[in-house]
Amino acid sequence: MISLSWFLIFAAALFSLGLYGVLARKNAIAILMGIELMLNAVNINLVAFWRYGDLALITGQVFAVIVFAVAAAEVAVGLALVISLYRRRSSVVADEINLMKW
Amino acid sequence: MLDNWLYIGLFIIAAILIPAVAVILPRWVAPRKPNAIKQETYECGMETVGDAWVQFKVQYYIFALVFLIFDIETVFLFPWAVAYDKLPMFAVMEGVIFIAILLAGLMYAWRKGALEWA
Amino acid sequence: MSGLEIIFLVVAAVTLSAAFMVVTTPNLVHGALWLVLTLFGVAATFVLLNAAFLAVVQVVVYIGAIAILMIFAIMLTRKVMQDSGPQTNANWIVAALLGLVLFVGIAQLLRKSSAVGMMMPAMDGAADPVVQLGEVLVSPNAYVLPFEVASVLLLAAMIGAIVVAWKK
Amino acid sequence: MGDPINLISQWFNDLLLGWGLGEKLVAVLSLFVGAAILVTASLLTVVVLIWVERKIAGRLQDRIGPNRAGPFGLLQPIADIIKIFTKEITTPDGADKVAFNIAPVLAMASVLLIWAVIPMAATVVGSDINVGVLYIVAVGSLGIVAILMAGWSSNNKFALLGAFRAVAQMVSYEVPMVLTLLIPVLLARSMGINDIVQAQSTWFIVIAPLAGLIFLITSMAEVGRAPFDLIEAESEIVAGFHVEYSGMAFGMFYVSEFLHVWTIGALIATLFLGGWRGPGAETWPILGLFYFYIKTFVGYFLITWIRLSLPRVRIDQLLSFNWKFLTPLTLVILVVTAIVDKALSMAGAARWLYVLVMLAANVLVGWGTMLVLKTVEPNRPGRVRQEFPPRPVAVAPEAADN
Repeated sequence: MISLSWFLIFAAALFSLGLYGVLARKNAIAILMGIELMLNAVNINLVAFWRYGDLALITGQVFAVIVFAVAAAEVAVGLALVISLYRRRSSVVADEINLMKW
Repeated sequence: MLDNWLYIGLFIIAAILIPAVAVILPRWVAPRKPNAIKQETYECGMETVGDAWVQFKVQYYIFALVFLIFDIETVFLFPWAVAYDKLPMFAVMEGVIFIAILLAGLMYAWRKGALEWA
Repeated sequence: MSGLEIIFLVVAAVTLSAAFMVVTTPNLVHGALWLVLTLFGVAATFVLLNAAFLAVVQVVVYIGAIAILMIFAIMLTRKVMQDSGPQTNANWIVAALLGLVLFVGIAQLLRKSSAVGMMMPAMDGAADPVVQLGEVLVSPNAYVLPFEVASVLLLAAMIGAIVVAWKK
Repeated sequence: MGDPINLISQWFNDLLLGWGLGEKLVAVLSLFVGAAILVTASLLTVVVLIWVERKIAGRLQDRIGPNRAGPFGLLQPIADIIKIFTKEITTPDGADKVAFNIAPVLAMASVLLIWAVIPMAATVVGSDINVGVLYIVAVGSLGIVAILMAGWSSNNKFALLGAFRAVAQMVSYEVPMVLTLLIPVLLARSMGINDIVQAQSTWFIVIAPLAGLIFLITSMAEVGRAPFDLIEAESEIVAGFHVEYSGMAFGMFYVSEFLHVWTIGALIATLFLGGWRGPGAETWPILGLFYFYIKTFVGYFLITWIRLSLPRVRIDQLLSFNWKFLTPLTLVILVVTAIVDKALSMAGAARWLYVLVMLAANVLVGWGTMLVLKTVEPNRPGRVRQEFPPRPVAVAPEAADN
């Protein structure tokens, strides 16, 4: 049988990779991909805690479902912003997006 | 439960392996005589101008976007439908409100003209 | 080592290497395709955790919709066949270190926690999670509010995204 | 008796056990062999289907169809297979080789995988997972990824454009399709395909005819067959996302399209026509297999018939039809079905009354839709019907001289 720590380590590795992607990538869409990886890692944790905890409590799965919704909303708006930016400034490099910097 | 998924896992392997064999097999059966003209991008005999990247309408993105929102909301309704026997009338109405919100989103996209192609 | 453990290790190895490719590959479309494989691996992990519903939802929503949307956005914003320059910004070393430190830190924390050796409880007597999910999502003394708020959030996201991306 | 499939698998199990293999290994092996046989059988079905389709097409277009190779042209598909196997598979310059070669396999696999959950007889249920309906949708979305891969990796504008069109179409029609799939799930109170078949003491096509119709239309659009074949509109974008493919790599796309149509027939049969159910199917499982194939063929024939009868639609028509007609209609039917079902089961109505009221509700919704459609102004600004003055086809020579 697989013990809980396997899943947690797996999720931690996925989360760290996602974090690296978010911090290191130039392209705004690649950053969004990193965020998706991190959200997936969180979801693995949530479901693993549901599975190893009290099965009568479905909370872990409900949280995961809500995370799906939030991820979808985030991607939809994020990519729309990227497209809109590209149209105005012909660039998707996150460093060059400095309209609100001062 | 996991047995059924084991079958699906094995089915995935079989469903990838057998078509892969069918694609790889002609490597030995079929002739292989590549030449520059044959490997060219096919445009009915015209010389290719520029690269394959063409400017796409943002419309494609809008349709995918509306689909994404609808897809995820529909998926939420599936557990509601499965648990239907155990739900009181109130819970049924919750689902109907959910569908109404969905319909409102569709109406917005419609009125905004986001669903027009031209 | 049982069969289940081997399957888990294979799935985890494939998922993590695909995730590594997602964050390192210079070609963004390749990145998106690797992302698809990663998401599929996470779906397989959900299956191993007996969360069948979440596994299929993962494929439907993430691969079928989110990944497709990302590929669309990539193709709308750049010359797809030509981007293979450096894709990382100046502080990628810091980012890599941070990721590594985070991972090691979590692993250390896990080593001390009591949850490490926990085993899966048997599923036999438990109710079907899909039915449970259906009940609590619309039950007034459980999660009906988050459920409806999520729906409003998605509606708002759609309206916002259309307003931002659409120009007439 | 009456159940040869399980008999054979039992015999195979015993054979492997007799060789001294471990019990678990035998279980895994026989599952794998079962899957491989099902995959191969599905692929071989296509061989027959191509002949059937060409014959049907021939008859519907007042021709004979294939008739040279063998009796009734039966050997024609065999000849085609030999031909396609010995054709060269080219990979164009500038293509992304890995993605280019994986795409056809993935496209084929995404169709084949649906067969993992379809119950074919009372005792041959495939994989009885409790999320079967969503599994079908999930597998379908892998096909979308395959099309995007094929279109992008070809390094050809027409392929990319075709892939984009195909994905926009498939993705749009997936919305009403998933929504209609909710209706059988709601009626059966389960997402398991086998449970849905079990629940159909009355076929769901009687209880929810509109849902069945919408499922038929949307899944035709998913396959991309006429009248929804814009994705490979040969007069506009050469052939769509698979322009650059040749030989067996193209064959995979071709076969997957045929198999997809057949699979949709099977889905219509299982979700709306009662699957393997029929007189005597419980006691004689082999009879169930027979019923299942008959019903599948009905769905298959319908799709082929429509394909051969209707011309291609325009892309704006296609998308308007989906978003402004099918999607709202499906949402309305879903709400009506949900409320009527709850009201009837709370009142404890008898089965015949339940069926009758459901049917009446569907008919009412359909009729209402027709009334609404009639009020829609056909000549909205922007698509004014142009009047052309009648022109003589040929002009007499003396008149032309002036």
